[in-house]
Amino acid sequence: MTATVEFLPIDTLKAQADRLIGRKRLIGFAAPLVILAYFVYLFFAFDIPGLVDRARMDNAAILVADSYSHKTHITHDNRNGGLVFAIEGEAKGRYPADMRPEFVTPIGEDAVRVELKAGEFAEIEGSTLRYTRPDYGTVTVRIEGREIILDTPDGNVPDWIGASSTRVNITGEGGRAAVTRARTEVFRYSFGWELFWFTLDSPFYGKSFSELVGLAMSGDRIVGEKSNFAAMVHDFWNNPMWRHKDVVWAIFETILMAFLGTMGAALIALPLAFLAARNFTRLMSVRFAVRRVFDFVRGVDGLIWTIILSRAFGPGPLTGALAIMLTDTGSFGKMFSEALENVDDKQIEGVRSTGAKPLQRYRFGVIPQITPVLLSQVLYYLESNTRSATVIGAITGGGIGLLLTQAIITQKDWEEVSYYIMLIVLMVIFMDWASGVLRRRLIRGKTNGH
Amino acid sequence: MTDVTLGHSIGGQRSAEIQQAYMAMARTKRMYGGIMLIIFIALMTSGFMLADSRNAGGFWNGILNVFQFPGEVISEASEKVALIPALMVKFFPSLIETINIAAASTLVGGLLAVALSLLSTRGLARFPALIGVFRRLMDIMRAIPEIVIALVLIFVLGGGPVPAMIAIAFHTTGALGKLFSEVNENASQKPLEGLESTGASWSQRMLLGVIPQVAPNWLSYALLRFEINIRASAILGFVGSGGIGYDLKNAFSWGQGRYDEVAAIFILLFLTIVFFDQLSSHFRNKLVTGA
Amino acid sequence: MIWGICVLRIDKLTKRFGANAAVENVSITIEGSAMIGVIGASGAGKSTLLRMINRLADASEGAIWYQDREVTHLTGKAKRQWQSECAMIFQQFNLVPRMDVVSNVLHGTLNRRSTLATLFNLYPTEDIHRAIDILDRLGIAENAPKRAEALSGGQQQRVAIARALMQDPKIILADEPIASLDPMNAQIVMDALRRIHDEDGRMVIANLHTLDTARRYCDRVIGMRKGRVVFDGTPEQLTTGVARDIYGAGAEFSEATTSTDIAALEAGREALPA
Amino acid sequence: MIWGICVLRIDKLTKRFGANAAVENVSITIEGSAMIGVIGASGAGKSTLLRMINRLADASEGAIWYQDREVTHLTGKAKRQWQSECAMIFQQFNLVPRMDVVSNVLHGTLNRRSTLATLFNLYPTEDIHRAIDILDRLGIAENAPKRAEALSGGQQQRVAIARALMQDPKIILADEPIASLDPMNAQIVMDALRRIHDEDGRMVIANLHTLDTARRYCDRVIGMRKGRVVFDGTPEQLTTGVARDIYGAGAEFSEATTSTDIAALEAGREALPA
Amino acid sequence: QEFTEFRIGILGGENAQDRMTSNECYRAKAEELLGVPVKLFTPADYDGVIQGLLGGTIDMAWLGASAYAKAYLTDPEAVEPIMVKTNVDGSYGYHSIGFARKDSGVTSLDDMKGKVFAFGDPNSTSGYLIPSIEIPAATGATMESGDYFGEVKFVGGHEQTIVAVANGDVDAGVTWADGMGAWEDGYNSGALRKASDAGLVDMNELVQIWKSKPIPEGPIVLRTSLPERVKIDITTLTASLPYMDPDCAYNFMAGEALGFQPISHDDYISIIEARKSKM
Ligand SMILES: Nc1ncnc2c1ncn2[C@@H]1O[C@H](COP(=O)(O)OP(=O)(O)OP(=O)(O)O)[C@@H](O)[C@H]1O
Ligand SMILES: Nc1ncnc2c1ncn2[C@@H]1O[C@H](COP(=O)(O)OP(=O)(O)OP(=O)(O)O)[C@@H](O)[C@H]1O
Ligand SMILES: [Mg+2]
Ligand SMILES: [Mg+2]
Ligand SMILES: O=P([O-])([O-])[O-]
Repeated sequence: MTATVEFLPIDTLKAQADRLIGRKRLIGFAAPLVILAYFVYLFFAFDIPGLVDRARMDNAAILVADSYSHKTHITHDNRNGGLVFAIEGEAKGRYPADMRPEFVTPIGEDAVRVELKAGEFAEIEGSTLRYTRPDYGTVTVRIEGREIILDTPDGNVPDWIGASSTRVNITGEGGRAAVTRARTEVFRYSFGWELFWFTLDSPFYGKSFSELVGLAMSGDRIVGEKSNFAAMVHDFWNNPMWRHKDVVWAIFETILMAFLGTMGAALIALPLAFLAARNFTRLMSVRFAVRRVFDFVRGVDGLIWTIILSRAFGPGPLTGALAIMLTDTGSFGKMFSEALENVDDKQIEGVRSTGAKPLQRYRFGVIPQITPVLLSQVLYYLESNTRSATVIGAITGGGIGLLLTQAIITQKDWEEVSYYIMLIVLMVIFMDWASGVLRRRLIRGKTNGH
Repeated sequence: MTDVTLGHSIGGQRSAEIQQAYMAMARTKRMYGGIMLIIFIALMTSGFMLADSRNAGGFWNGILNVFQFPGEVISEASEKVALIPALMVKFFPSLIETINIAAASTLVGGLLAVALSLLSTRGLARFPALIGVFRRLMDIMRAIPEIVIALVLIFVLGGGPVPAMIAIAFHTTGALGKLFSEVNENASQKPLEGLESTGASWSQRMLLGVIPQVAPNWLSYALLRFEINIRASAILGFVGSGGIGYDLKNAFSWGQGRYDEVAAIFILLFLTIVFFDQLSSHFRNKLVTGA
Repeated sequence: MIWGICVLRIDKLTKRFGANAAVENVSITIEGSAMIGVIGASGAGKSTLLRMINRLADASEGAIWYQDREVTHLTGKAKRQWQSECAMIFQQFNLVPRMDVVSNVLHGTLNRRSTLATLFNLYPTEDIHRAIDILDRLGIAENAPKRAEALSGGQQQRVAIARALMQDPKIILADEPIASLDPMNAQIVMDALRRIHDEDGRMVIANLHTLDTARRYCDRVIGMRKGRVVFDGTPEQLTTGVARDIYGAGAEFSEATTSTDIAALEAGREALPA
Repeated sequence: MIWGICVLRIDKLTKRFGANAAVENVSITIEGSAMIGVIGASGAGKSTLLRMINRLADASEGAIWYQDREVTHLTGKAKRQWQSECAMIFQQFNLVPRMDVVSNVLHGTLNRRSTLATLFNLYPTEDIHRAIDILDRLGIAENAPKRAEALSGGQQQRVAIARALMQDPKIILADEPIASLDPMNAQIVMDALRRIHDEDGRMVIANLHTLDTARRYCDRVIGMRKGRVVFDGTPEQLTTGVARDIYGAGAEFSEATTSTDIAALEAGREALPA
Repeated sequence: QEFTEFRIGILGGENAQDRMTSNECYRAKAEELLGVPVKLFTPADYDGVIQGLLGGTIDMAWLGASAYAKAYLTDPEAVEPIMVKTNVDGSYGYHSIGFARKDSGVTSLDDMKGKVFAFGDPNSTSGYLIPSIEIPAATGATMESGDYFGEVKFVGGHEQTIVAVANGDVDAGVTWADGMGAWEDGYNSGALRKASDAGLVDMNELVQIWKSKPIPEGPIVLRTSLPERVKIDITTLTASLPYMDPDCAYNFMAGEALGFQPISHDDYISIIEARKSKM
């Protein structure tokens, strides 16, 4: 071998090496350049410059702020009179007549002062609103006849106030206020998910954790016949603001869709996969037909199947489960038939040589071989289908996906949105973990091919 | 191993013991097997019944009507079959947008996944103490369904392809990152050590020692993901992220009178998925067997 | 042994794969509980012959008779019945690696038991006991609950023999049963086969790669070359020259084809009690 | 050689893995361009010692000094700088198998190049030419464009040496460089190492499994046992008794521990020109 | 198919949970009256409800006129209209309102040339059907992207349209309102009023650029194949709801209204024709 060195002059070798490195250099430059060029194309195709203009960072701020805080509406009804305090302005978040938020202080008949943040405060007196910002002064909005009048210290309208003769909006740093002929309203943001545990009408509202534990322990009953603990659970479970019961049901429905869909698909795909495997079905035409069916049901996304199935089955988790089942029958069919094509013939032949019947041959020659592949695929899909079920639910099925998309579309309850997102993430992580545990247990632990 | 030579069987008594022990084991196993089977069947049937009762329509009534809707679509589409090619051309730009979303998100997600996977593989990590952090990060990225991110981003950025792209890329990062780090774990440490001994920096070691080893497997996973992302980007069109899914949803939604559009989009989408499926399985075979 | 009680008669048997004949015009008659060794170079057709007897492969021409049954034309139930009577042992053991040893042995009863029961792994207790007895006889009863894949090669082959015995077969076909084993395990396995033959009086036909094994364990040796029987006689008749013919080899024979060299064969023969 | 010009001083070096000390309290001073052989039974701590010198492993206690630099406490850039000065050759070559030979050799210059430059293969032409020259010197220049994995073991090890030379190191550490090679290739590789030592005047420290190699190629031999240095002297001082001590072996020594038996060692010593 | 369950489908407009809550009292009354379980379903869009009615999995829904037309055109036998909501003044109509951001400078359709225009749901009467017929008549050009408007797209529903316009994602869009009361309040009722009340938009920042002719209010429909008794019971219940339980009626009708009055298929023929023209 060393002999050839003498025949190939070293300069030739050097030139060769230069060319080699040069070629690699070219590829090294070309690949990132191609990617870069593609990104440049996308930059314009996706209209990124326009996007930057359109991006509403204030929306992002609202989203973030709302996800960890809540707002309380302090409303004066200008037509019928009367002051109302309600969390998120919702009827079910309304303070009973004898209760008021601690940042609201009565300053007279039909008049309150609302402490806002950043040193700002607002006063409502009848239909008149006075909004005070420490660095600016006090703005007064009052209703005169059919007109809404805005008075500012310097007579100009600053950019944080939107004013017309029929409506005035004030967006301060520590709160918001709006006046129309119908009502005068102040909005105050506070930290936390208010009413998450109990709504205002529950006797347990506003109690600290230790008080609640004490109540749960104590014998004297607050609510009728129920024990305190049962009453607490009941009030929490039926919380009309956060609707924990419905949310839990929705999560459960989502997992149910994933479970039924995945398992159903596996049960259907297994026998069909034999028809699609070269070594079990000699007939080319059958194989081809079955494979194309697999391709078809797999190629159409589960979501589209949901739409197609919604006519026959209507909205609900069953429709979602069937849609997942259809898609996954395709995926499983393809994967199982590939696993079947890779089985070791020796084992089958061993079983066959004893005079075993065909079904027994499959049971002992084939199934034990493909079980690990099968199980691990099925469990992997179970986890990933929890996510698909969320998406499918968003369109027709129901479940947590529907709650989430609706909450996002109405763009109102971002704290609920973040609650749902958290639950979804926890749900998927849980399914991921559970399927991992099962996979390890079933595949390594068991000695039998069940 | 003590191979008892033939003839030295352990004798009747031991044999009986073994029989006992085995029978006991077989019984437990049978019992466990039986219990698992019963649990599984119970879960399936009760799950089915529950889903059936919470659904608007029942399974047994519905199953008779499954072909009603597809039937309507197909009959209208076949009446207007002549229009379909033109419609396919009309929707082609949307298809390109969908494919672009998928390609861009696979690329971006893939590149991020490379970095995250290297940072979270034992033996390779730049900051071994942070492995757990990066892994959880990937778990969370994987766990959030695309649609969630897309919807939130649509709120901030407005509709269009970018929210979908970011949403899918985000999810892809988590999904591919996990797969990549599994691949990395099987990479041989030897070339790495060789490079380290020359005084190569971490990024050089990864670039020259790890990537050449794992690139084919990475690529194979990325191609698989690309396919999945095409579907995902079509789906995100349903919630207002543009692309072919948007057209499909509107046509589907309007219903009768536009089923020819449904058919055209369907054909386009299906052909695309089959095309990329074939293309990527071709490349994957080549990469894994060849190279 | 009474003549005509158990006769396996192979009659002008031929097996073609395309143009190539793997087994060609082979006729052999085996009576009683003989222990037969089949030798021949790789590709001589030994495996194909055994596989046709067990009906894992179909013959192209000719017939196999057992007693008054024509084996080659059996189908369905009758064919499976035949397979259960004529057990096969493979070079690679062909067990189900993920299942435990006893379950593997119990596969020998599949032909007799109802499909439904076996699908759920439900075997009668007496079968399980018998399986463990057989394992005990082969010295591997302790391994009964282990997975087959957890065993060494020699142990796995003995499980395969146990499965064969579980079939309670008239004939045991062994296709290079010791080719994957180290010398020590090989000896254990061949001893077991011989003992089964001697004690149970079952017919054993074993394909063997090494001449000295054939010579040492078999009553009769059949030599095959390119699909044809080129030798049929006692081990004593198997001279170096004959062996060279069978393997179609020249002087380089000893190293190339078998694991035992001719010198050892000669030496071994002399060592045998006459 | 001038005293003090290149001194590697290992001072009470200890490396513990949990409770177990792989290297314990080792002190060695090496001056000038010596060629040192380190011998010892498997697990004696040879590899760990070399890995600590190259800073692939961190010492638990003690220090390594090179000239006036304390090597054991270098980090980041300085550590990599040191690694580039002290090249390492591994038993399994540790090349990047899917890359071509020249690129593998060029990896010896990585310490001098930025990541970006390596990403785009921006090696200067003179480096490329020098790589070829080095390969040529080791007699494998014509393999330059091939993938490393396509080469034989001996060739791969020479590529590894070329990579080491490319670093232009002061010290070459070789961890059992010939343990994976057949005798012929082993000789080629050891010859190459010796030649590098002789011609370039680089310090070479080689872990060796076989006594006769150490004896034949090294100026000084260090024997390790259970992490401690138990012998340090010239090859001539390495008697059978000393070797038995190093390997902690009794009379069965010759077979068990090294590939060369003591008899051969004795024989070899006599054959050496005095 | 026996009658064991009564299923009500509810169209979008609020999030699924709120829809459930608003209609809970109606559900309970229906359950009491019919003696079978009554369930509420809240599919994500108009089509989900329509498909349910067509497939027989939903028995009752309050549809928009165009959605009813779709159900009718797909299967004339599927559903029959029974009632319609009447406004406080006794009329039963509303308007499709085109609107834009005030700061965009758009004040009429004329300013919209080459700009982005948004529809809501394809099955919405006010969010698509009527404007897609009346606007081309006003502009003299089709609604194809690039013909008069630079781009025309569907954003999914009334809420999304309002948000898209307010965010500036689109230059103008259409949604529904009763057309009574003040613009600054978002009119007396409609999607704009709801969004304004929820603090989603500041009506001062929006301007109206177009208003359709009156659109007939959508009908409450029942599946034709329901037992006659059920149809009568539900009709009676619905008609008497405002008298029996005004609070419940307020929730069910999503605001102030006079009540319900019977309506028949013939009242929707013009809408059906309109929809047919778009097919
Ligand atoms: N399934 C098959 N298809 C085609 N040819 C086959 C097949 N099985 C065997 N053959 C051919 O038939 C001939 C005999 O093969 P056989 O396996 O019987 O030989 P053998 O004597 O058992 O050899 P070995 O010692 O390698 O096992 C060989 O040429 C082989 O290539
Ligand atoms: N990473 C590690 N973790 C734990 N113990 C280790 C590690 N590396 C080496 N050891 C232990 O340190 C001791 C010395 O190992 P080392 O590899 O240095 O020995 P060696 O002399 O090179 O042996 P060999 O001839 O087998 O290469 C051994 O007992 C080994 O088990
Ligand atoms: Mg063979
Ligand atoms: Mg070592
Ligand atoms: O049909 P609409 O109620 O959306 O106008």
